[in-house]
Amino acid sequence: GCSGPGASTGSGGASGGASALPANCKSDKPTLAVSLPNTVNPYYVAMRQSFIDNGAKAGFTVKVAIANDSDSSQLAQVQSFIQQNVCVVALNPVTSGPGAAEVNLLTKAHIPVFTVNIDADRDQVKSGGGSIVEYVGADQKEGGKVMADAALEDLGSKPAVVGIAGEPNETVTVDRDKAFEAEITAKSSTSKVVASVDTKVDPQVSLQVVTEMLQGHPEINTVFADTGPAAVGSIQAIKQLGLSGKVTLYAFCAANTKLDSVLYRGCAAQQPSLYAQIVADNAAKFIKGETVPEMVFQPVKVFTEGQQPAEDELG
Amino acid sequence: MSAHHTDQGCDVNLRRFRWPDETGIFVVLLIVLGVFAALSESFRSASNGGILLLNGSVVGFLALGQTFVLLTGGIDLSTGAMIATTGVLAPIMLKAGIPWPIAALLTLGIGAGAGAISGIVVHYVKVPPFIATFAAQGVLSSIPLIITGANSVTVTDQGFAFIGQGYLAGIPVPVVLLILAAILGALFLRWTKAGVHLYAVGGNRAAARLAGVNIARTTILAYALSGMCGAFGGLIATSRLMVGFPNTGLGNELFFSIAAAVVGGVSLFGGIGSIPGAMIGAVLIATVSDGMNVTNVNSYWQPLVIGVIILLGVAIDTYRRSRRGNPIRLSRWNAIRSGRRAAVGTPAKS
Amino acid sequence: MSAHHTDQGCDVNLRRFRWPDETGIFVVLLIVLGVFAALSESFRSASNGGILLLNGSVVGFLALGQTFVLLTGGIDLSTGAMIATTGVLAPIMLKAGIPWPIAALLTLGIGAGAGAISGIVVHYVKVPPFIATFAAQGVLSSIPLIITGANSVTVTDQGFAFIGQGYLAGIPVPVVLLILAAILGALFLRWTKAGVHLYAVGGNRAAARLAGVNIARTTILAYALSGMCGAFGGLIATSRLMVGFPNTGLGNELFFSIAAAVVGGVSLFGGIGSIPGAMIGAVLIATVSDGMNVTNVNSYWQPLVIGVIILLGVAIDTYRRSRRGNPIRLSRWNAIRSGRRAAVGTPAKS
Amino acid sequence: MTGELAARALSRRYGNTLALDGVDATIRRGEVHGLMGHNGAGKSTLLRLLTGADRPDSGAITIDGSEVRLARPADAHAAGIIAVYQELSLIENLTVSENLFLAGELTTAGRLDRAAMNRVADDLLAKYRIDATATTVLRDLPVASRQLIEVASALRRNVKYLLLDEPTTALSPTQIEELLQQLKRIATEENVGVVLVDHRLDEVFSVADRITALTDGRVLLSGSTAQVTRADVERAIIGHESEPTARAARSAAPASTGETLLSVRDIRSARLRGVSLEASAGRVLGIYGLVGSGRSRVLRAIFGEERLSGGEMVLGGHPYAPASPADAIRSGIAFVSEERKSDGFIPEFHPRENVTLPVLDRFQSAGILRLGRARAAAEEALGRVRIHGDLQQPIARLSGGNQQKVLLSRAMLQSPRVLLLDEPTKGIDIGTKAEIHDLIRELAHGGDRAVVLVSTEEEELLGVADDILVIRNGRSAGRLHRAEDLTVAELRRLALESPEAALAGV
Ligand SMILES: Nc1ncnc2c1ncn2[C@@H]1O[C@H](COP(=O)(O)OP(=O)(O)OP(=O)(O)O)[C@@H](O)[C@H]1O
Ligand SMILES: Nc1ncnc2c1ncn2[C@@H]1O[C@H](COP(=O)(O)OP(=O)(O)OP(=O)(O)O)[C@@H](O)[C@H]1O
Ligand SMILES: [Mg+2]
Ligand SMILES: [Mg+2]
Repeated sequence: GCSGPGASTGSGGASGGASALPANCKSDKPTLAVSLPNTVNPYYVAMRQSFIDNGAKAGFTVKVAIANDSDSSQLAQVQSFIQQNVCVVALNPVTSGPGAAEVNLLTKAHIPVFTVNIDADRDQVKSGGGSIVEYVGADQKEGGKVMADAALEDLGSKPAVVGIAGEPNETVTVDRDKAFEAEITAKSSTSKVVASVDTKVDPQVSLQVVTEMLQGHPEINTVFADTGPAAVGSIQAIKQLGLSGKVTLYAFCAANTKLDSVLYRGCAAQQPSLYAQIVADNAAKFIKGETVPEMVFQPVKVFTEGQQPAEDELG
Repeated sequence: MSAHHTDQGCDVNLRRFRWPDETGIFVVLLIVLGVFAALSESFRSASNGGILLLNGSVVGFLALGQTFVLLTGGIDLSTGAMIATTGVLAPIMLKAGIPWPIAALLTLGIGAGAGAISGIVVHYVKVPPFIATFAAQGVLSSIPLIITGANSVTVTDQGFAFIGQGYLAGIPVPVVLLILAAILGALFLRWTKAGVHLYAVGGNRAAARLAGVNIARTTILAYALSGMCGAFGGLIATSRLMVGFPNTGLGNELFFSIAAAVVGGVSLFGGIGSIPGAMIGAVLIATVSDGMNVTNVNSYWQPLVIGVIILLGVAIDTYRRSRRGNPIRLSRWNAIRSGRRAAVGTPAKS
Repeated sequence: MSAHHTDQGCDVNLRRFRWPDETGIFVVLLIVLGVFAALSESFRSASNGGILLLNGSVVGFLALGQTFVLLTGGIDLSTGAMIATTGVLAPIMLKAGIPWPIAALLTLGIGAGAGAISGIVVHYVKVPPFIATFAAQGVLSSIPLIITGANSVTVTDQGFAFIGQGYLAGIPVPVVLLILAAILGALFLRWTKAGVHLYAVGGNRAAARLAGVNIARTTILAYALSGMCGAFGGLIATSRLMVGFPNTGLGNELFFSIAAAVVGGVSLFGGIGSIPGAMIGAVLIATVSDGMNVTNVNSYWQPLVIGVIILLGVAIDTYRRSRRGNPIRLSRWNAIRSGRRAAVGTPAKS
Repeated sequence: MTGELAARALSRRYGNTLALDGVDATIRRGEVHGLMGHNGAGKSTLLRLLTGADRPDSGAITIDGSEVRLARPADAHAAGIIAVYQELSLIENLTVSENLFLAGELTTAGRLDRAAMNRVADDLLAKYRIDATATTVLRDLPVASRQLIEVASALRRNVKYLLLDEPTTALSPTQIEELLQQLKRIATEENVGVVLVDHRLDEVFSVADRITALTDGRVLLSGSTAQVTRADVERAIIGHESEPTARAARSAAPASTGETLLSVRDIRSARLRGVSLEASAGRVLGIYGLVGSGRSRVLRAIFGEERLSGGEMVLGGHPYAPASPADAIRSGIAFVSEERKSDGFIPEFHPRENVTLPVLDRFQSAGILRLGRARAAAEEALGRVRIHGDLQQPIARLSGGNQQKVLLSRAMLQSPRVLLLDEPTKGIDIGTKAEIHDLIRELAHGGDRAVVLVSTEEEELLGVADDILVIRNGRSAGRLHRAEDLTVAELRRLALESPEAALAGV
């Protein structure tokens, strides 16, 4: 299931102190500046489009910068936002550590920041004197957990022998993997994770490394792919090794891919468009002086056999 | 003329049979294979052999193309981006209803054409190859993003799967294609004028020109071949997933392709190297990558392991050459850095 | 002496004043600056100038280090990974309570030491620089992941922020550091024996050796300097974010650093080039990157735009040189590929 | 059937240097045309223009009276004009046969006919008595063989005009004789127009039908050998008639019999099988041997460039075991190598920078170079040899002979205790050659220095050296000969004899 915009799991919240806002916020069409990690992943393509559409609806001039997965370009872009004296920034950090530095810079320049999808490292934000108006994103850990549950349910009494097709260098994906592993070992003492490979969030690389992982570990009966591109590669790897029926895939949802009853049996989707919409709406509220929640954890949307996630429902 | 001393037995032997230059790195490959096989039963399985080669086929094609360019003393940085471009162009053509074999040939043609443009820029505009192909890389990695809006393009024609997923006589089609291409390439280098001219241009451009070699044609040909090899990579990548992704091939592929060639003895300074060598280099890299995943090496350690294995491999190869007692060949690199410019040169003793 | 004809006015002028080699690419830089300034008001702002240089400072340092290595005819692929390693080592040292200036110096020392190891492998093990530094890259990109488990390391000592975020006389500290380092580097190349030896080794290794140049020391020095420059990059990157991230520097940095040097006229074949040239190249690349972001060029188009601008820039520079009627320099690449080996050889006029 | 290739008012400028200034020259088929001139006179430039390797600024090239445009060497090849350039233009990573047939490969049905090419190549190698096989990689061959292979490669082509730029410099006297005969034969029997650039008057006069002398890019003299005398040519090249020969000079300035500076005892390496020698202060020690006998290796061994497997050296009374040339230089040894292009100079460095490279230590204070002082010293050193050409340009742009002069002045600047010279006058014009001979002798006879000289030119060796050591097959007899006691014929006999016989004999 999916809850509507604005559902809040956090408490407190913040309200826009109109006096502290940048001058730009008082113009007719204040600028909402968005910085996204890349636009080669359909996930961010959907998010960008939603920011453009919903931002305009909410009365903003929307400016989107793409960091090409580089922390330093993202920092540069944030600095350029400060220069251009934008009203409010929506930041999807490339990585959360450096994201904190960007938040701190923006706070120093008195520009309110919303983080979306990937949060900035909170400890560093605190120690650096920054503040984040609101975080909007999926509950990553929940995503890993529900997929583990689905896997165990499908296996019945059999233990899950898991291989992870992962991205070990990002905190969000590591959270997913950890939650998956914790759930699966907690619920079934005989289940375990036996291997994990680095997919680099690239379908082609995923295909290669997952085939190799399955070669090395013929005992694997469950693959957990922690991103959409990894899911795409994993599906092909399982199919092409002729392991369809023996190995089942649970994943964060791949684009344009239908689930089935044999191989790709469950996926958890985030809703990038929805997160962008929430941020745009709440940013508009915030600059009008209204209170917005500090944390918005959207539950992941779960898909099973026969379903196909929509264009903007991705891993 | 220079004295031959038959009393120096080893010299006579040396003359009678000389191991080909590729022997050293081939032995290294065997050792690496042996170590992984000892470590993991699954690695020893026949099917893993197929998968290893299959997974290495794209880098293998890039290394093949790169070899032609490196032999002329150039470098092709656009070869990974070529995968991205051709990898989405092919499914777009298929969508337009072009039968897959024709679409595949057209894609290869486009690859060769785009490569030829790099060659033309290198030769006529006289821009260093690094810059010309750096620009080509930029263009070729933008094109698929622009065309597709960063969306993937699904292949609609199931026949196309043959290229990446088919088998011929039990061998995966990409591997068959690569082997064929490598054999053709090696024959081309050895048995055609153009092949010898590639070596000549890389060995000494000025001298080749004075001898009447058509430098323009040779240079353009090398880049066109590399482009075509890149297009093979794009076809295989897309066919394996049956989806074209606009950012495929922009990862380690380029690096690995150059490294494969260099490991196999191809000189970055041109004129030295062979296709069998480059292919052994590519298989070595594929083996290490495959072996690390099969034996579950932690991904954090993987760059280190691959770096160290390749370094050791090349070092062993270098040492073996130095033992052959041919001072000028002491080290290929020395030969290149000094011997090359340095005509007769100094014994590499520094 | 050979006949001089003063009636040929332009030649007399030529002799009186020769534009330095870097002029061409500098003019290209001015044009690019002009175009972006015309396109965007924000680009023109003074503070943008600071930011542009600030953002370019890491690549600038890498290009500086790369220049030393390229001059010897080598290449340093490990320079991006050096950022990753030193970028997490520094905050770890700070965590251990080492005062930041000392931690910074230690980090630079580690960078130089790690670079020196590459140099030692290149020289003594005689492995091609591409392979030696490829291995170094693997090791240096694994180390920070292994140490940190892919987590970032927060800087606890606020004083450390000075390196990346401080200002001196209104100029960002990284820019000041880079300018100082570049000036020192340029002086080093011109006014010290070791500097002259770097060029000599890259120009003709065998001849340099016979002229008494210590090849080992020179080679190792070049890689150590490059390592130290990489460590500067790591310090700056970490200090700007106040967090060391084990993946920093593994993106485009390496490529851009080589491209910057080559754009600025440094030859990949060694012996030719200058630090001012490499720095102009780095600023050009920083300008294009910054300009594209400030003027909001669609990210899909960015690789294409940067590639094309750099290609045009180098092509214009090449053309300008060719007009000087200086046959050996007709094309830098030609000069390198032929003129170099072929000494007086033939004027490259093919 | 005759024909002619002609230059009409050709001019070519390189930067500040006018290399050719309205040159007219006519090459007739069936004749050998000797082209002479001082270093930097423009000989090589003229050849390059005639073969499309470079293009003139003005003037025309005609074949049988009609103008042709030679945009690239391939155009010239098509017109039957083939050249052998001064700087070897073979490709080191290719085999002998690949080089011989480059751009003119034999094919059958599009496929290279390697067997046929190897056959032809082996025949050619046998014909020119080159110790190599068709499949030898060029890199492994000595310079002399390469030189011959290049000539052979030119002759193999369908040639009407054959232009050779100093083809004899690296060759032994017998090889030179054979080559010259070949050229004469080709000209007359195959109706080829041969241009021979050569600094040695004897060689030119022995074969040429016609001689042209260039000075500063202009034709100063041109005519048939019947009309032109040696004195005319000498005057054209050096501005006056040749000075007394080196041999005469030596007898005028007798050498001292100084103490032994360097003594080499039974050194061995991969290709040296026991060489001993003693170089004494105040004397020039010549080393003679056949090509490939190991002369260059002896010099390189002394200079720390050859890994020794046995033997020992003593320098100035102390054991001497250089680990590198840097060591040797520090010990006061200087070396001029025989292949200037490969390991002589740094091509992008200006002559000045090349000259000071080995002695930069001298111009350092507090770790910083005193470039002004270095420059002054370099200019002084370069001033001792007259250099034609632009010193403000990289050395690669000087003519071959002038490059050699730069390297000689570099060795002089080192003011070494022991000076090792390997073919020091390679490619140097007759005027300068005499000066260099004087210089070498002055240097040695000045007192506390020793010179070791390797030269393929017997006259030079006999003229300049005081003592001569003969090396054969990497071995020396250990016995010195007084140069004044020897003749060219005796030298050759010694070189051919076994060392043992030489010991017993003479
Ligand atoms: N590529 C070049 N760039 C600049 N100057 C050049 C170039 N080639 C030749 N020159 C100059 O042209 C002049 C004529 O040189 P050339 O090589 O024709 O002389 P040469 O008569 O062959 O001399 P040598 O006997 O020493 O070989 C010299 O002053 C030389 O420095
Ligand atoms: N195969 C080879 N290996 C190493 N060095 C070589 C080789 N061939 C030639 N050289 C180098 O070229 C130089 C001349 O070659 P060559 O073998 O003729 O030397 P050499 O025996 O000293 O002959 P010469 O007596 O004619 O000088 C040598 O000093 C050596 O440095
Ligand atoms: Mg000449
Ligand atoms: Mg010799």
